[in-house]
Amino acid sequence: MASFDGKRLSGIQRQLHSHLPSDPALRVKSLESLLVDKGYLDSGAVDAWVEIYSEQVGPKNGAAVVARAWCDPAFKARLLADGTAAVAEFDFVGRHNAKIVAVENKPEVHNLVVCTLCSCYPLALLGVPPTWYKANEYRARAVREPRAVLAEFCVVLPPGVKVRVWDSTSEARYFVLPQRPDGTEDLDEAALAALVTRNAMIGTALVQAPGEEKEA
Amino acid sequence: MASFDGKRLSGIQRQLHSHLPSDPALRVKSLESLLVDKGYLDSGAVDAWVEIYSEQVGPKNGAAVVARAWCDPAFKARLLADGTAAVAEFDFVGRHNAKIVAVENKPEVHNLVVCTLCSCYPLALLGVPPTWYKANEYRARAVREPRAVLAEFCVVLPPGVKVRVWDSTSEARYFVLPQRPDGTEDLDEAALAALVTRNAMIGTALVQAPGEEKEA
Amino acid sequence: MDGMHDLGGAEGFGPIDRSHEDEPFHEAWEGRMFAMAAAMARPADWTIDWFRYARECARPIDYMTLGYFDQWAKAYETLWVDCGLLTIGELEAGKSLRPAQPLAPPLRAEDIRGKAHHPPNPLRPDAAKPAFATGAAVRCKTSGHSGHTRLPSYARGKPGVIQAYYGPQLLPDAAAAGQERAEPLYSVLFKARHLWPEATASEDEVCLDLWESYLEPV
Amino acid sequence: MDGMHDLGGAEGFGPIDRSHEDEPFHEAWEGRMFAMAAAMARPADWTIDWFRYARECARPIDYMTLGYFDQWAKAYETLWVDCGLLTIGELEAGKSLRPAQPLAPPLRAEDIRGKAHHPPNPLRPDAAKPAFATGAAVRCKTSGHSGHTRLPSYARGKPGVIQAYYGPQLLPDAAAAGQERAEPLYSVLFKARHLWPEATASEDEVCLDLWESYLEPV
Repeated sequence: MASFDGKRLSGIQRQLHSHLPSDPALRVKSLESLLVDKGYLDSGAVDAWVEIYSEQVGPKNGAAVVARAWCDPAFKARLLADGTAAVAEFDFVGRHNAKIVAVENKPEVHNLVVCTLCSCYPLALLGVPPTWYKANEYRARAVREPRAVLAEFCVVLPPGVKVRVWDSTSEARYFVLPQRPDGTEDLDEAALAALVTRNAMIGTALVQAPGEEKEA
Repeated sequence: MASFDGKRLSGIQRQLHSHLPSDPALRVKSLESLLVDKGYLDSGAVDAWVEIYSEQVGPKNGAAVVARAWCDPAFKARLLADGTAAVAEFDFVGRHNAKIVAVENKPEVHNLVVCTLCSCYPLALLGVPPTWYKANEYRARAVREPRAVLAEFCVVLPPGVKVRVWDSTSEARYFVLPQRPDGTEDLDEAALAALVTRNAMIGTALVQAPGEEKEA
Repeated sequence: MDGMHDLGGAEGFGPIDRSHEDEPFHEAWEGRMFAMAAAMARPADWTIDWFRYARECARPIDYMTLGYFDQWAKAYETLWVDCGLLTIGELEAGKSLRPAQPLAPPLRAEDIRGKAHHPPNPLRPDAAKPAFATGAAVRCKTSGHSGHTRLPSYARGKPGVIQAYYGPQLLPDAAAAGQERAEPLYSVLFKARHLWPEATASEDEVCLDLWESYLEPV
Repeated sequence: MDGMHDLGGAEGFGPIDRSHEDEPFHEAWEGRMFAMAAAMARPADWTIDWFRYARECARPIDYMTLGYFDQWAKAYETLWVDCGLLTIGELEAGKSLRPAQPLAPPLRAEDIRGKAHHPPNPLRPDAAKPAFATGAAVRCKTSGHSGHTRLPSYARGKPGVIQAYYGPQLLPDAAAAGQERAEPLYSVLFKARHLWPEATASEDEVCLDLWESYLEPV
């Protein structure tokens, strides 16, 4: 039974600090051995998770959703009305979230996603978050000075564009539906998906047409 | 001219971090050499400050004030009415504070001093603060769970005694006038001063009569 | 909990380090830790909010200095020691020194490959009716509490507007305390100028998902 | 500034380490740094509040991990680089590489031994009249600002009572911004139960010194 007692947790954290090695590689190895030895964990399952999150699940999932929304107005309408159901039309493996919300960039509004309290992120659509998304710097600054953050990602918005920051405080997971760039009228869904970067779906990049200068 | 620009200060701090050695002993030595070389500092003056704060200025100053207040009701009245003027009756060397406030422990109230925002402390009365006074743990906890902090210092207050915490947010410097212990009626001012510890004047100890169990 | 984790709006942080932009894991142990968290058997009373609370209860210095998956490792070690699945002695030894607790069998590779996994669903559609209508003006409560909560300090006492109703969801404050209680959940829109003293001329906005008990009518 | 330094009431901190209880300085360089801060010549626009602000502008990770006098060293290096007394290159070299700025001569040993020193006096007895009487009920402003301030976050929005009037003192917010402005300063008493959500049954109290512009009548 869990204690549900924060002071007890803090006390255990301090005990662990004085008893266990500080090298996380050593500690994680020891933890895995112990969990397997206890019968709480199957190492083959760990291999499988690492494999699918290294190879199968990643930003290409989200890019496929974005490209379809650009090509198929009915799908886009479903996506904006109920992101969870629309994403379920794809057969993504890995961990799904209970609620997915797509937020649409428009000429007058640019969306940016953050989790100030921890690291909530649409795993099934974008894979494992980049280190910077989980870093204290991004978490502290994105809600307070989003334009300074965007400038570091070389995103400078035209005057009159409002920034709307989504702080992921519940189990809803936000991702940005970027604006389709001009000059992509002739591209098919697969070619469009290839333009959509992870950062564009977090909101720290715009989608560039082929041949346009890349984000820094 | 100072910039009075916090973002500029933060930027300089980051530059210093990438350019200077992390060992503070090395860095402080280099800073002293440079300040002397520039003519901004006299090393003999540094020696003199170290000497007086190691030998002359310390809790014995505060203890002398407390003992006098216990022995001389008129002085005690002056001390509580205007701590700055009353302390000026002593010839303390070192750095003086613009305003000194003595807060009196009574049977129904125990006082505790902290500086949550930095490390403000009555230097002329108590000398250099102990490391724990400047530590994040004390600063964070003293205002929120003073009784848990006091318990760590083995101070357990009788029921019905209220704790009053003084957070030193201005240039006023607080120190605690402890209760005179029972059984000290026969002691003179010097003998009483010998009982008064630094922690008793911060509020993390009570004054013990001779022969009583010492604080842990 | 008023802890180090509550970083939204904290000032003094510098440029964002993007030197490890693209690898999902920089070192093999990070991937192992990420995967262990998903694959290990868990006691029936485990919740995601209890895990988050364990991260928040880290030593403040660890929260500020350790790598992300290193913090996960510490949080899971802490949770499993807390409920008696493991002991600190066993963690030191890296092997079992006493009988295991009876748990449901852990996932196998074949349960994972090629499949979608759905963590416990926090949505409770019929659990409650919303007190606030879309468009309603609200204000966040001024105080948090010492347990786990998802009302960030930067929003406390601040006025916003209900922009969407998400239906009832389990309240993290209760879930992290071992209770199952659902409450109406809203998407609430705040003007940046109401959150940040320097943003007086800004048209920017911040949206938070907030449970009904975090809000008061204005 | 909403920075790491604003620690009052932060949760998750453990026992207080008293292993260095009694030495004023544990290592010689700490004493040198303490003394240098007192003895060095300073530009005319230096203030104690500008120094405090420099400490607050440390890298957050430094604020949480470095020793106290190490932080002083960094703050002073930063201040002297900011105003051009020194360069980073000179700090690296440990010697002067360009002409010094004209400052008043620094203190000598004979100025210090056996004497009392009085730092610049922040009291300005005739600068203003108090708006609040002793016993008046007040509430702290809800927001701080991005500069230096001495209104801790834990008191923002909270109700208290004026218990003493200290006369006008220089406002730290202004002093750290290069301005000299005095304001009435009060000792304000807060009930612990109004500050801390878990202290509902407490009779304990917290007193803060607060300037008039930090307060509103209730």
